[in-house]
Amino acid sequence: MSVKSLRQTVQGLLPSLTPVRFVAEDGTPVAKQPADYTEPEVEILLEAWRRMVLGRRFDTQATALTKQGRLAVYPSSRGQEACQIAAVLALRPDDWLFPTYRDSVALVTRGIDPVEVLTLLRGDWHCGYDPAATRVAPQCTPLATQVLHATGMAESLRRAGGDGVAMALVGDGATSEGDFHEALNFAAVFRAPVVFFVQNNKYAISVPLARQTAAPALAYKGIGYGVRSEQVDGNDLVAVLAVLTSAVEHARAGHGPVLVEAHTYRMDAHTNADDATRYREDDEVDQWREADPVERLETYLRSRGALTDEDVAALREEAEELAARVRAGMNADSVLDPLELFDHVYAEPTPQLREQRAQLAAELAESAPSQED
Amino acid sequence: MSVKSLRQTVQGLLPSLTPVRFVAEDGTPVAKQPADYTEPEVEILLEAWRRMVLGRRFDTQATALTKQGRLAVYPSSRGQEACQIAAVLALRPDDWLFPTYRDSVALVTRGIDPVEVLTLLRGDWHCGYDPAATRVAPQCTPLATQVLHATGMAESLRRAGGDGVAMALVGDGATSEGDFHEALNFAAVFRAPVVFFVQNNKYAISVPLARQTAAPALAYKGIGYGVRSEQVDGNDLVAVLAVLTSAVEHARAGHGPVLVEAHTYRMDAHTNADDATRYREDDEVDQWREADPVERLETYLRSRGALTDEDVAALREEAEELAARVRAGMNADSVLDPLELFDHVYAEPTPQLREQRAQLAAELAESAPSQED
Amino acid sequence: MAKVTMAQALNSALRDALREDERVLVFGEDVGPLGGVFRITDGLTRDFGEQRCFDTPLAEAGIVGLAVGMAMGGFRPVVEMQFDAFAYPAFEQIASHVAKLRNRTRGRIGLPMVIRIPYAGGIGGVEHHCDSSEAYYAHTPGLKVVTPATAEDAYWLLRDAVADPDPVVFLEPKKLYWSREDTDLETRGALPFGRAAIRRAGRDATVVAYGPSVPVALAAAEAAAEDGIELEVVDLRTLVPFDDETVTESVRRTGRCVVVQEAQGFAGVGAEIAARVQERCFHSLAAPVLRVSGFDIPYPPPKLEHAHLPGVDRILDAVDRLQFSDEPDTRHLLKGAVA
Amino acid sequence: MAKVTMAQALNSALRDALREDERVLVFGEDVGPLGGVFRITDGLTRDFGEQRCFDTPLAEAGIVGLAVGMAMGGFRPVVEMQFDAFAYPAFEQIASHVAKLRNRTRGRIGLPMVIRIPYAGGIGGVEHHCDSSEAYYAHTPGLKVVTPATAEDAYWLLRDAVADPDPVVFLEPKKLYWSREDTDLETRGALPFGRAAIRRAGRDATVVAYGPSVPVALAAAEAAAEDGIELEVVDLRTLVPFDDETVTESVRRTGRCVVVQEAQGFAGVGAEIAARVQERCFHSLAAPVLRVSGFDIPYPPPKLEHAHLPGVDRILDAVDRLQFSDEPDTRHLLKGAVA
Ligand SMILES: Cc1ncc(C[n+]2csc(CCOP(=O)(O)OP(=O)(O)O)c2C)c(N)n1
Ligand SMILES: Cc1ncc(C[n+]2csc(CCOP(=O)(O)OP(=O)(O)O)c2C)c(N)n1
Ligand SMILES: [Mg+2]
Ligand SMILES: [Mg+2]
Repeated sequence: MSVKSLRQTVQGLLPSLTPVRFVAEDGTPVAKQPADYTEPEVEILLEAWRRMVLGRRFDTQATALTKQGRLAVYPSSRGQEACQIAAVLALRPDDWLFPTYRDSVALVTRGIDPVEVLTLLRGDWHCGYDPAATRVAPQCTPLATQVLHATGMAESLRRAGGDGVAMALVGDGATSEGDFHEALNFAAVFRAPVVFFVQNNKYAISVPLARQTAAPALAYKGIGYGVRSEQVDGNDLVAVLAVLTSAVEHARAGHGPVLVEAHTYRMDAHTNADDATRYREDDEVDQWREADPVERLETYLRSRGALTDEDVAALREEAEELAARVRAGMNADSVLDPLELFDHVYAEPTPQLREQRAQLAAELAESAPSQED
Repeated sequence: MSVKSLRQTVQGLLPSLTPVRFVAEDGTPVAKQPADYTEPEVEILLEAWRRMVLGRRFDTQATALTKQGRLAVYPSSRGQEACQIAAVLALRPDDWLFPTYRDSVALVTRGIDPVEVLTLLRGDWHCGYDPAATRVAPQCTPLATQVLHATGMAESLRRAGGDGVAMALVGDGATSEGDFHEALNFAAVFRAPVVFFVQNNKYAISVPLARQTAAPALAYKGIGYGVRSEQVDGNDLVAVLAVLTSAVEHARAGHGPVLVEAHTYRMDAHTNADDATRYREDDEVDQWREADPVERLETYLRSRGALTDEDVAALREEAEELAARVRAGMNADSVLDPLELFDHVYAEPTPQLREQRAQLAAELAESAPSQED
Repeated sequence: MAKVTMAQALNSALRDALREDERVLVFGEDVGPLGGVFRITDGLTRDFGEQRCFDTPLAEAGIVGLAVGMAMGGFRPVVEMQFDAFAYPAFEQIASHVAKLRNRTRGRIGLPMVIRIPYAGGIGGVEHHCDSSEAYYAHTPGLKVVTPATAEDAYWLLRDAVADPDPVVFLEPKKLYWSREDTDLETRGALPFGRAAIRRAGRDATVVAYGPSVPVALAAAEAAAEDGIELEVVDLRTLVPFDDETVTESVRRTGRCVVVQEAQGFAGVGAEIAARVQERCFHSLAAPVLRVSGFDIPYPPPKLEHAHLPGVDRILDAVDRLQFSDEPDTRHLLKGAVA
Repeated sequence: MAKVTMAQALNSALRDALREDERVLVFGEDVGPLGGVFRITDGLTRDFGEQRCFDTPLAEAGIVGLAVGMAMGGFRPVVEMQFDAFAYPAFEQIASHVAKLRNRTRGRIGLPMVIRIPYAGGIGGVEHHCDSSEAYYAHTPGLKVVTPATAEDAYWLLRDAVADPDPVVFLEPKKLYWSREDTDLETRGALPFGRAAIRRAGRDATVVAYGPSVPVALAAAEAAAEDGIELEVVDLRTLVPFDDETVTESVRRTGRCVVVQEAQGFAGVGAEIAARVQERCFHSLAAPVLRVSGFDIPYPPPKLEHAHLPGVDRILDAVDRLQFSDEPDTRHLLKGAVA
């Protein structure tokens, strides 16, 4: 390769020097619109805004339910709605999504029943929805492991001959895990149609980004695999959606994987069980409040005349209905059969599991209050 | 950070577009000498040449010993002598080296007794030399795991307050392992004084580089960690030594880790047990023969008038002596006590190990031919 | 004497170790300013500085691999894996290096390091947060494996682990972190590292337990005593090295044995204990050594963990079966098995 | 009937699986043009194309994680880990995903995939090339664990493993790769997946073995027969599921049992077998169930592996001890232990 084309290859793999942004924090368009990306249609932005408002309401409701003990734990994505919603809107229903524990809002946006979404965090069972039907993998807790699964799925989609794409959601902290590295490398070598979407919310539980990496930005990891990469203002829905849409198209067209890093912020603690005051200043949180993605998009849409007070009020009502549905679902007691524990270890239980099932059945029968009592 | 300084940061982390080279394949200096590196003094180059010749003789001798069954296995580094020798010459004796199975020539160059070097591959014990005394970690087989150990050692050296450096040797294939990624990241975040030296010999056993990575070069991985990086012609001793010396100085001065990729070639099969004709063409090997690092340096030194026919003849004799010493050492039967197996599992054997030791002792006593027989 | 929790005892042990030996370092995910998700390292960064207790990037193989290098470099790292299942990424580093470096170097380089792992269940954790992973480590020669059941043991076993010349996997039963006990951490109990404790004396049968199962075994003994059956409860404290002497002596005396573990049963540490006990006490045994354990299933969701975890009733059921021949039980089970 | 090696039988099984089911894929390190370092995949890329059998980058978690995604995507991956210890980097993927996905998704997504691992010793391999890692997998619910001891079993068990709706860890005893046997791979033997084989009938004691230990057990039985002791040799074939019925029936009949494994003994699969056998056959046992295994040490260097591996003599020693009370032996051992 000539030095010139080498230089071009390198430039083509590096992200833009500063995060791609369409709309400034105050809701006004940035002076210089990003040349490489197309602003989505206003209808799509309106739909995105709706989903963001609903998503946030779902999220605050879920957090509230932890206080009432109806959820075992909830990792909030408040502040990350632009990422949560754009990820889903950038995909087709027949694409696959590989989410983490923090991505419940994305799942609701994907159309999964909120009660099924919360099955895991409520403690009823592990994954509550049907991954095959929804084309959404179970929310993944072992960090970065799902990035490989997404790559494998993408490779399956490629081999199936269609134009399906897989998207892996992953946190800033999780990019430090070996599996992240292996996934990017496999995807690049196989040219698998997968988008790696890093929601860099600046913390991994208590560990700030500066302790996680010394890279100029996480998006700079792409070039080390030959993976096209980009960084984007993660609180600017317009930008995130534009960049992800382009990334998905790139993958869909058979040009291989893309790495996208969104700079965003986790407004709440890691989960309801976490105490964020131990490791970060209120000032910092306040500052990010100014960058709120929902308000920003609302202001922008209003400035474009696409949104009225009535729209906002109507959606607020819809959001309250969603919240009420979630509450009702979570307040209903779940009926669980302990003997189901033996049903899904293998397609058919082993002789040993049948023995153990019988043992548990006997234990349960013994401990159950007898009819006469 | 301003866009300008961001751009500078990025440029400072990227390797040069083409591998650094001082001496062309035909032994003549390249037209444009690399600006960022200093050519080592001719005395050092002479010493390097000596070590390369001795190293190659050791290597061919070891391969020959496998044919006679005196070694269980031997992974040759023939063709990689510029890397093997430069790595050692770039370090001080109080720096630490973390080698792989392929780096026996580096170990011999470091001054370790060849018989001790070959203990592992002969099957006598695992590591045959004293890592603490030689400041050379045991040759490492689980790929890329040693890169983390080197990082930990570097961090120890940093904390000790001295200016010691650790160098990890690692292959092109092993860069795909998660541990490689984690090590670079840890080193960058801790600014540990470690040099990651990738000997890209184009194959991981049978798997060619193109199946291992889609990156423009492995050195491009550095920027994703904020690690300074460079690529170098791995068959040009002058260049490898210049680049590694600079990398070691950078780390020693407290500026953090450096990643160096050397483009070289494994002339022999993966080990004596491997059949390289199954996965590569003779043509390719022949082509690399033209790039032989030993001949190249010899031609260069002769052209500078630093080397005479007598020097070459004298060294050849020395090399034959070394080979004879290796043969003698390997032909001497080793005396091994099976009961030693229990001695190094813990500092003190557990009660269980004492029992098992007694059991083995009894077994050995029973199976030994009795005095009367 | 003061009420202390196991979490506090562990924190004190780390503090005292940091204070007494400057080679000791504490690191891992969130162990710094946050003090760890279980607060075991609470205040250590504040009191000893970032140099002694610090956060790392999020990578478990990285943490353990770094610790290997630092132990080679003269430090005594005490690292935390945040939860049991999140130690798995470090498995290669643990099995191929931590466990083997002394042996690989023919005794020349030992690795004095501790891998602390909050483990096991009973806290309502969602998937991957409640694995009982002790068997993986206990089966790996070169590791010592410890699991305390009391605050006092937590303190002293951790002190011993940090001082040990060999790597120790230190398994902390999560559900006992907050259980309080009256103890005085200043004076060391009688038992050295490697010895089991007889937590309750009894003549009718020996219950061998460790870590999270010890309080359950004691509760079962309490209940059995009401029925006139006196169970002896042995708390192993260290799984490796294993205290054959205490266990064997007890079972030979009682003639019966039940082994309790929270982990899935198949090829667990309980299997080892049962196998050893019958090897060593066969002619003293009036009944087979029985095992009480979790089922051979992935750890259940929070609302079903009660059905999985061995509780008092499951132990008492086993004790009941100690009195009879194995024939009826086994036939019954086998019928189920081939149905 | 023709002489085939286990390596050839495995190669045939992969070929036939690739031919019969287009969802089957073979991938891993060096399995393509090279045919694997043991040549088990020899010729597959040539005959089935790069799409069906291909090399991956060098990363075991990557290989297994990719396989998980591809199994979710409808394929049936058969992946190779190059050596036992080089599967450890994939341990998290195996333990937290491969073993659990069906359970995590409440049965909605199964993972029909096979992880082939050349394992165990006896080939003079340098460190990290001879681990017996079966217990790690057998202890992990959700995995099936298979290890053949004959070429015929290698063929059929691998065919069954590939067809299985659940993930199978398929452990190939390296030292048996080149042992030849007269067999006709076309006609299936009588035994289904999950059943143990009685390789030799005998009345005096049952020797339970698997994988690399089966030929050793048979050789011991041969030797014992010369002394008039008839050993029954059971080859487990699959460790999970475990064939309690065959083992229990045999031991109840013979009244004595020796368990053989190459792995270090502590908390190994042999412990599980011993524990189960005494649980189920206690009143039929005339002697404790004894274990014969490797020592609790890292796998030795090539020139010392003979001292570590359980051979005929070590098995016969155990058989000898079956005839007596445990007292003298145990005392002797304990004295050593506390000396
Ligand atoms: C392998 C592994 N190690 C540790 C954990 C514990 N843990 C859960 S979330 C978390 C932080 C993740 O941070 P990041 O990737 O930035 O995602 P975020 O939570 O900020 O969305 C940690 C350490 C885990 N789930 N998996
Ligand atoms: C974790 C791990 N996986 C697999 C192997 C088996 N193996 C030994 S060397 C090798 C190829 C390594 O290639 P590379 O890193 O390029 O180094 P080279 O041998 O070419 O010097 C492989 C796959 C191993 N040693 N460790
Ligand atoms: Mg984060
Ligand atoms: Mg290579």
